[in-house]
Amino acid sequence: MEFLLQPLTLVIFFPLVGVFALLFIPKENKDAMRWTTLIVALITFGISIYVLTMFRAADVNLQLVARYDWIVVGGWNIQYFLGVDGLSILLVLLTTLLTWISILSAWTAVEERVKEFMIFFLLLEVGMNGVFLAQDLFLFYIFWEFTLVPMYFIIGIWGGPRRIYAALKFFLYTMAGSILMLLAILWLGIYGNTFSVPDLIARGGIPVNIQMWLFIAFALAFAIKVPMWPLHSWLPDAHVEAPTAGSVILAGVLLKLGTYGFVRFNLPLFPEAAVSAAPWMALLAAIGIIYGAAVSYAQADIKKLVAYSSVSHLGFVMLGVFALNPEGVAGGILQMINHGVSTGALFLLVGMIYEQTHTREFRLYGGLWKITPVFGTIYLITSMSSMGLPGLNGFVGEFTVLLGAWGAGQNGVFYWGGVWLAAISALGVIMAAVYILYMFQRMFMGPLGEIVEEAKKHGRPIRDLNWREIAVIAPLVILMFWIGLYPAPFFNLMAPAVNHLVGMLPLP
Amino acid sequence: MTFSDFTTILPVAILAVWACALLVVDLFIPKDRKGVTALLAALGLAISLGYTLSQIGDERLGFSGMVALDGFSIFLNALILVCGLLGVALAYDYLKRMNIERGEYYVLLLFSSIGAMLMAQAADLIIIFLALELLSIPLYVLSAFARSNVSSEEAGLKYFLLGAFSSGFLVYGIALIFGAAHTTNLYAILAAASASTVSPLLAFGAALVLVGFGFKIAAVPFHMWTPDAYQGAPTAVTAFMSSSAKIAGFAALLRVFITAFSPLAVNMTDVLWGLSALTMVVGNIIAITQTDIKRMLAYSSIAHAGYILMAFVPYGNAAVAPVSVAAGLFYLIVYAITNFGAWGVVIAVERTEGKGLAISDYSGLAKNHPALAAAMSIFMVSLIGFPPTLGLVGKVYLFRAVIDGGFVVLAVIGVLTSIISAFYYLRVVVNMYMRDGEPSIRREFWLDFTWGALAFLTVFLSLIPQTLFAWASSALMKLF
Amino acid sequence: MYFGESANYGFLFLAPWLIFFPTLGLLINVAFGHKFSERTIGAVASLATGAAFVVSIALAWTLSASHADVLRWRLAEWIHIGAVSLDWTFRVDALSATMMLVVSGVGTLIHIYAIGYMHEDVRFKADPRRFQRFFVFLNLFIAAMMILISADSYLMLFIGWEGVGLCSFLLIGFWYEMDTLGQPSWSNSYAAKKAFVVNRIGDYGFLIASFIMFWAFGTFQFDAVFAKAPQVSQGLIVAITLFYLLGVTGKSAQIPLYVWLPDAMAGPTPVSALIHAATMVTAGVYLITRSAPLYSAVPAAQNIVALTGAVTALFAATIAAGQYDIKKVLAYSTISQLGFMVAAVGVGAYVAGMFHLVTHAFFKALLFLAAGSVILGMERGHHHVEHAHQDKSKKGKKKQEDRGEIFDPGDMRNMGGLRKTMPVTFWVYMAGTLALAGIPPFAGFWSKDEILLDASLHNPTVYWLLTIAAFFTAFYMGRQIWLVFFGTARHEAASHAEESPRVITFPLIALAILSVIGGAINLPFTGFHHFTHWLEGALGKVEAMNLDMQVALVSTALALAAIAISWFLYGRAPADAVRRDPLETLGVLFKGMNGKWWIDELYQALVITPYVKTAQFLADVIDGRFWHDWFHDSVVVGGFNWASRIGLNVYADQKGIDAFANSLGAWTQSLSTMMRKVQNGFVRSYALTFLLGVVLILGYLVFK
Amino acid sequence: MVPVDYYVILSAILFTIGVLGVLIRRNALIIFMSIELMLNAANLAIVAFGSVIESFSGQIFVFFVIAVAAAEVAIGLALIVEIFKSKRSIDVDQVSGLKG
Amino acid sequence: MTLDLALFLVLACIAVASALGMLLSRNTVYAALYLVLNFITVAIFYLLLGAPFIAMAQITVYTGAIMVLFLFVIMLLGAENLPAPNALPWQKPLAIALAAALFAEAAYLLIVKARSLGNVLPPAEAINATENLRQLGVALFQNYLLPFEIVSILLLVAMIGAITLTKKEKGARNG
Repeated sequence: MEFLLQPLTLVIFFPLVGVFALLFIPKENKDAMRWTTLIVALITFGISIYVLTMFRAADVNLQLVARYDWIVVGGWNIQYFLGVDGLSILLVLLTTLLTWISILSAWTAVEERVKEFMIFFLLLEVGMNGVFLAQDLFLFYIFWEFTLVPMYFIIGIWGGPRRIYAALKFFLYTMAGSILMLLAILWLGIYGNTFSVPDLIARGGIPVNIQMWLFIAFALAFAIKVPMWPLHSWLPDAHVEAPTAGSVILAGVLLKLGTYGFVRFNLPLFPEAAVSAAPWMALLAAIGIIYGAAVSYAQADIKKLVAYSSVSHLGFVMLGVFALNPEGVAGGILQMINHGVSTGALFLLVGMIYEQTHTREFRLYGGLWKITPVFGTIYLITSMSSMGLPGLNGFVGEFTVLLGAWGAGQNGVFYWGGVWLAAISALGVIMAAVYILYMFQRMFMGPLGEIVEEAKKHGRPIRDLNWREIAVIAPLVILMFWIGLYPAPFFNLMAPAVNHLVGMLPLP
Repeated sequence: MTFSDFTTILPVAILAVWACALLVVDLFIPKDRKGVTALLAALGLAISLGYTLSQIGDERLGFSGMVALDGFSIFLNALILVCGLLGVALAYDYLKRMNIERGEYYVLLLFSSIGAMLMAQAADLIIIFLALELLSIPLYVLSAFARSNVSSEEAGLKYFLLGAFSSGFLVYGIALIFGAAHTTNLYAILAAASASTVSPLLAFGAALVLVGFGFKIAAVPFHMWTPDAYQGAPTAVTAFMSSSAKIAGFAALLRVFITAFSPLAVNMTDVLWGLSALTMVVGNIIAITQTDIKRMLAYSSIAHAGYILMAFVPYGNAAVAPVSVAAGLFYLIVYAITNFGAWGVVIAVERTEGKGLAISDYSGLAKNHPALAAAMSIFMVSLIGFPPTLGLVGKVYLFRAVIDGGFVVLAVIGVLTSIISAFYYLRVVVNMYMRDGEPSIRREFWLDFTWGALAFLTVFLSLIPQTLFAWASSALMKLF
Repeated sequence: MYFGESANYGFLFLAPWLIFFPTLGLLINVAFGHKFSERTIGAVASLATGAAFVVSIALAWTLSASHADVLRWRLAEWIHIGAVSLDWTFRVDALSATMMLVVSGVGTLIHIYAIGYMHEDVRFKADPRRFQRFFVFLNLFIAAMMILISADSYLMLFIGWEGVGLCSFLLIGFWYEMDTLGQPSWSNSYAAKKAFVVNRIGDYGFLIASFIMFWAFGTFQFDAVFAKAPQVSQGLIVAITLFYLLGVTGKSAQIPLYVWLPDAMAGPTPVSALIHAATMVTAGVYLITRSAPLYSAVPAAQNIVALTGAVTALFAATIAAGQYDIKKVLAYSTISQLGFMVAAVGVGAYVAGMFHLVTHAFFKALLFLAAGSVILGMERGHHHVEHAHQDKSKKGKKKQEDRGEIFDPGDMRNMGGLRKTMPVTFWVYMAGTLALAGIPPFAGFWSKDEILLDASLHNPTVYWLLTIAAFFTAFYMGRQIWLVFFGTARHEAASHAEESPRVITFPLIALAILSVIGGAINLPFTGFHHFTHWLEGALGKVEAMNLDMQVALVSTALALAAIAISWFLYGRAPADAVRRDPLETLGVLFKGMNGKWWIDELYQALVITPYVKTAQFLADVIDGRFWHDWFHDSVVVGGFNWASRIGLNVYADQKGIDAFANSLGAWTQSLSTMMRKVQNGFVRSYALTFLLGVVLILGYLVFK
Repeated sequence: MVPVDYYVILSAILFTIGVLGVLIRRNALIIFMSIELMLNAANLAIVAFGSVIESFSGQIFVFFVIAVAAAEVAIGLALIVEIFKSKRSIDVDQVSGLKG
Repeated sequence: MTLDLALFLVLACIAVASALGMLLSRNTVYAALYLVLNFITVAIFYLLLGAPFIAMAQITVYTGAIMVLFLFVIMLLGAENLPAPNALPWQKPLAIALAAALFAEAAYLLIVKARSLGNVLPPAEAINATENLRQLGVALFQNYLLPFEIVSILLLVAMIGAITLTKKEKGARNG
């Protein structure tokens, strides 16, 4: 029982209660399923809040640790090892938050096979929280791979016209990346005779040339997930085809698994390799920022634009992480949260309008602000947050990231890259304005678009948000303002852990 | 012969007597009640299994060193007997449905199991050869069991011709080993081989023996019979032989190589490496374009032979060999469970006259039969090697052994081919979940029980693999 | 949240309410606006701003009462990570207090004006529900502006800096579904977007400057930065100041980033007055003044600043002289005046710059508002005319009107003789014009003269550029007066124009008074340097200067001459002047002035088109066709197909297989299809493969 | 005496001929005979190897191989007869319905 | 050249020739008869190698039983001459090449690498046929009891299998 009542165990596995409950709800009773899932997700969120209250930011060690031997036999030393620290606490909260928001957003959007949808969603939550909390590499890997399965189904069953293609592509790309990581994990397990991350970090001493290989194996897995340029080509497909709730979780949390992986594993486990890889990773990040922003601008499909903007945003995260200084890393982590909140919200909003119009083509939209003022305003706030307007969350993250990157460039962390990487990346700020404003203008400004007339003709005139939809989006909007105006609590949560992490690196 | 000799092969002996008795009893069972034969066969297997388990901890040689009783053999015998039980369970309804229900089926299945068990216990090349034949001949017959079906006959003939062909190589290989070591006893061969520098004759013989086993386990390029035989044979037979024969083949291969040929590692490691890599690559790649589920699973089974073969590659490294053999054994369990489960689902969906076997026939399964679809998904995911299934644990174990042995490139090939395998396994899932269709399936208690239980085990055991790990690791310790 | 820390002087605790009041106002209007009447909405918004004005006064009083140079109020912890240690602190010193007073004071007046203006505007544009939104945005702007000017660090300043940019975007795009003439169009929204994007380019400079600053100084806090400035290398400071200058050119519409401001006139007139004339656009000047210790440390950078301002001042003034739209003229005039201010701070005349900022806020706000009043009057007249036509011949005529040219109420060529129909507006406009033209003793004269004086002392080039600009200023203002108010009505609407209601004229009059006497705060006579001394608290000791007759005479004479010339060209026969502008005789010069020197076109060709092309190229060709299609389909799949066709003569057939064919899958599929061919069903051939395996293994043993 | 090598070489020749028979003949019966030849060749090798030592083990092994061959023949011929019944031919190339 | 060697070579030539005859004869019956000849030759080799028991078994089981069974089946099915069309044109050349390679490798490994494998012991020492046979029988039923049992089961299984495969089913397909 002690095992089951660990708060972190509960955060991860409580959704399974919902899964079991759902199995016994008859197929026809869709509302009961929705409510069950929502309540379970809300309770999980509550548990994560409870975890937050137990969390002491000043402590750099893992907290609320649950550690039991799992497979300790025949040369194996695998533990059920959970723990939370400043690097992961926010991401856990983000996951539990976005899960119930997504479920609420799928209330009317998913009418077919509701039971399976909800089951997959809860399973996905299990996997995501598991990834953030697992401190044993093997356990981590299991959760990591496991997240693919429900997402695969969510895209493949409830997605758009090319869903099967997108789902397969998603699955294969991410699997292709992570499976090499498995080998690296096994190598580490053999090397250290343990899979426990803290123990491996404490042990250290991996020869540098091997570190390089391991770093690459891990980085490949994470970079595909992030996705870093040029490994991003699965993302637009997956986003465009995924159902709204899927896109939200995909953008909001799943991509963070990759960036989180860099922070959690690549930096402390392979410090020398991380330091020598920093300029290259930063270069890829910078290219991603610019490339993603430019390509976003040329999209005709709203979701694709947002998807490519993720490439750009996550470039910022990566840039921050590989700045290898507290500003950059903390900014990167905060930017993960920000991206989850903002892009998650954008996908939610796009989903809300898509539900009414069934098209995502810009050219059919226009002047929506006039008929949907609330929607327009929230969309505006979200867009601004996404493009990093000061006062909203996006800015705080981007600024600290760029600040960190500039410092890294000045202090030689980027070697040949210098401050140029930061300077070029900062251009992304301008380019973000270009594509975000383009999107906002095309959808909400200008004369009324064709789609408005069309909707009217079909007897379904476009309506403004209803209360459920506002409830779905409100927490995210509140977060945007909160992080934007008063980010101190967020930084304070992670600062000691980040400082500790950066302190381990053999910086030049 | 002493009683002690006899007890070393007690489960085998019991099963042999039971099989002979069943042959007679079957004559008195009316044609429409052959289910009784099935139950009796299962009873025999169960009794034998009971005795097998009672032998745990026992460890000796028997019949002048011709058979060995040790953790390894007990482990594998138990596994083979479980496979036999599952084979009976799957056949029970299937034969009736396909109108090929005859008592000989179960008798032959028992005899084949006897052969398989003897392979696990054999410590002499003669026994290995004879056991292999005893394993194979019933399988030839079983493959052609649906005589009304041309494919079944074709499967039987091809399997037989190529099987006999490979036997020729095996015998020749044994002949050369005999020529080099002047004995057929594995331990004596080891002594002879270690005494001097490696005789090329011995290496030549070992290579041919490897070829013979390679045929049995369907390693590329000795795999060509597999897809045809698996597709043509009645599905219940395919399920049985894809597990049982493979387990037996690996059992013998392991014992021969580790007991007798460890000094040959310098020659054989590269060969095994190549076989393993080739098998993984070819099996997985050809599987991609299959449209028939049985054929697809056949190639999948080839590919898995490649994965298991990986465990053999570091066999000459004394420090790693225990781990790698344990990994191989563990994967055999994983493979047996998952594979039987998948075939169980295939049997549930199959209809008479070869309908219901295309992968497209699985469209819409999830909507109408969610449990079956979920089970199949679990099996497919496990075959890919994804959490939370045994497949992942098994593969991880294998890769670890391989990395431990220093064969990182092989491990990389292993993981890359796993990605390729995701293509075709997921196609089944895609059809079940993401396409519409109206498949009709067969519900029957033992069938449902089989796939249901196996699906459960596939997930459940992956969460607590400790016990299985412990078994697998202890199973090999006794070998040395 | 963390409150307190600084000792509390007087009303200092009210500092956060500079922001909270407008925020409160906007929240109330957001939440309940749809239930309120227009008057209530307007009252709430105006009161919120008015309250901020009161707070500003209280803070200014507290500042002077405390005899401290700077007062700080720490509201909350902000970012503490790594080397960054930043709080949200309010800074009250002479400089910020001045800005607070101007922003909230002028802001309040404009709010009041806007109640009347928007009441009519929303009706002309047929969407009365948007009234509420306007005041929400306006309050938001005030809040953002207050963040900007009350900031105690560059980073907090930047928050307001971009915040006002957003408000500018929202308000320029207020009538987002139409163009300035009320016709359905994308043009207003384009203008809004342009403003934001161009500002972002400036913000890029701001960001980079901040990064350099942080890693050079280790802080963003003003005083800490200034204190450390002497220890930091010149090169870094030059870089910082120049990058800030880029930000300034964006926000304060200087060359090369001024292009957004003329388009910004798409916003309703109160917006033009408040944001795009009086307050927001002066933020750049404020920034430079705020950074005075940095700029003063690097003369090279100062020169560039001064030249930028001076060239802009002249350049924009020439364009203003060639415009026909009443607001466009004022817009270019604003750019030009901002150039004066930037030039002033560039030559180190921070007080003069700030002084001009204040007076300019008065008279330019006045001019814009009055111009708005003119436009409203024209629209009323147009409305009247239309009604009359409709009454006369029901439908027929109306259709004709529609088919005819669309009426532009802002086009000066349609006006004329308005002084009779709109007397109040005329008089206040005159006051504003004289102030802008720099005719003594109007406010503009004093401030401009101080700038010219400083320039003449420090940088002759700048001085002459500014003086010529001043000449043009007087000229285009004269031109405007003659065309708008004198002569006879050139359009039916002008003859039926009506004076605006009191809610509009009251702020006009108030501002007119300020425009007339506003110069009194800092007269160039010993004992009257109030403003200079006031700012000394923030800027350190400043040498107060007295009137230099030479400079004053030259500028005044030039201004008068310019007005005279404008009378000669436009005042004598305005109708002719409209048919063919007398300046057209200048040929290409006039075309340039009228066509804004084709800068927009230049940017279009040099920046925008290439960017769009690049983006499309990246998206379609690189990402789509290269990564997505070509790399996967052609190289991998096609290459393989080719190889297999040539080498093995098998054709990869992918039909009947799930269509995930354009990724790696296709490649392995083709491979698979090929390998399947080996599995040909012939048992002999299987045996052959088998033998091949044996031979290979034995071969390995042979060659081992 | 004749060296064992000679016998082994002979057996290798016979084995190869057997292999070749399996590969190039289409008649199922002859293929089958070729397989018997392969086994026979192996037997010859075993006996030859066995002749250098004082043991029967080789001979006994050969005895078992012969028995197994008999068993295989029984099954094989039964299969061939069955196939003949449906295909009316003993050409193995006719038996190629399963492929891919 | 000793007499032994000459005898060996002559017999070897017959063995190879008969094997090739089987390989190449178009007629199935001839092929079977060539194989019989080959088996008999091999039986003589067994005698030469001092294994009379195996020689007898070879003659009785192989030549007597198995080949008769073959001939019986040939008669049953008709000695079919297969038509020429060949679906696998490259099969034969490849097969010959590979077989040649196989032989070459085998020869290399057996002769060159393994060097001398020793000489056949003179049969004189084991000439006592009855004693030989008795010892063999004892070995068979003592040391080799298990394989013997397995073989018996194997033969039983083969019998069951053959019956299962050929037994006429009631209601089964015609033919």
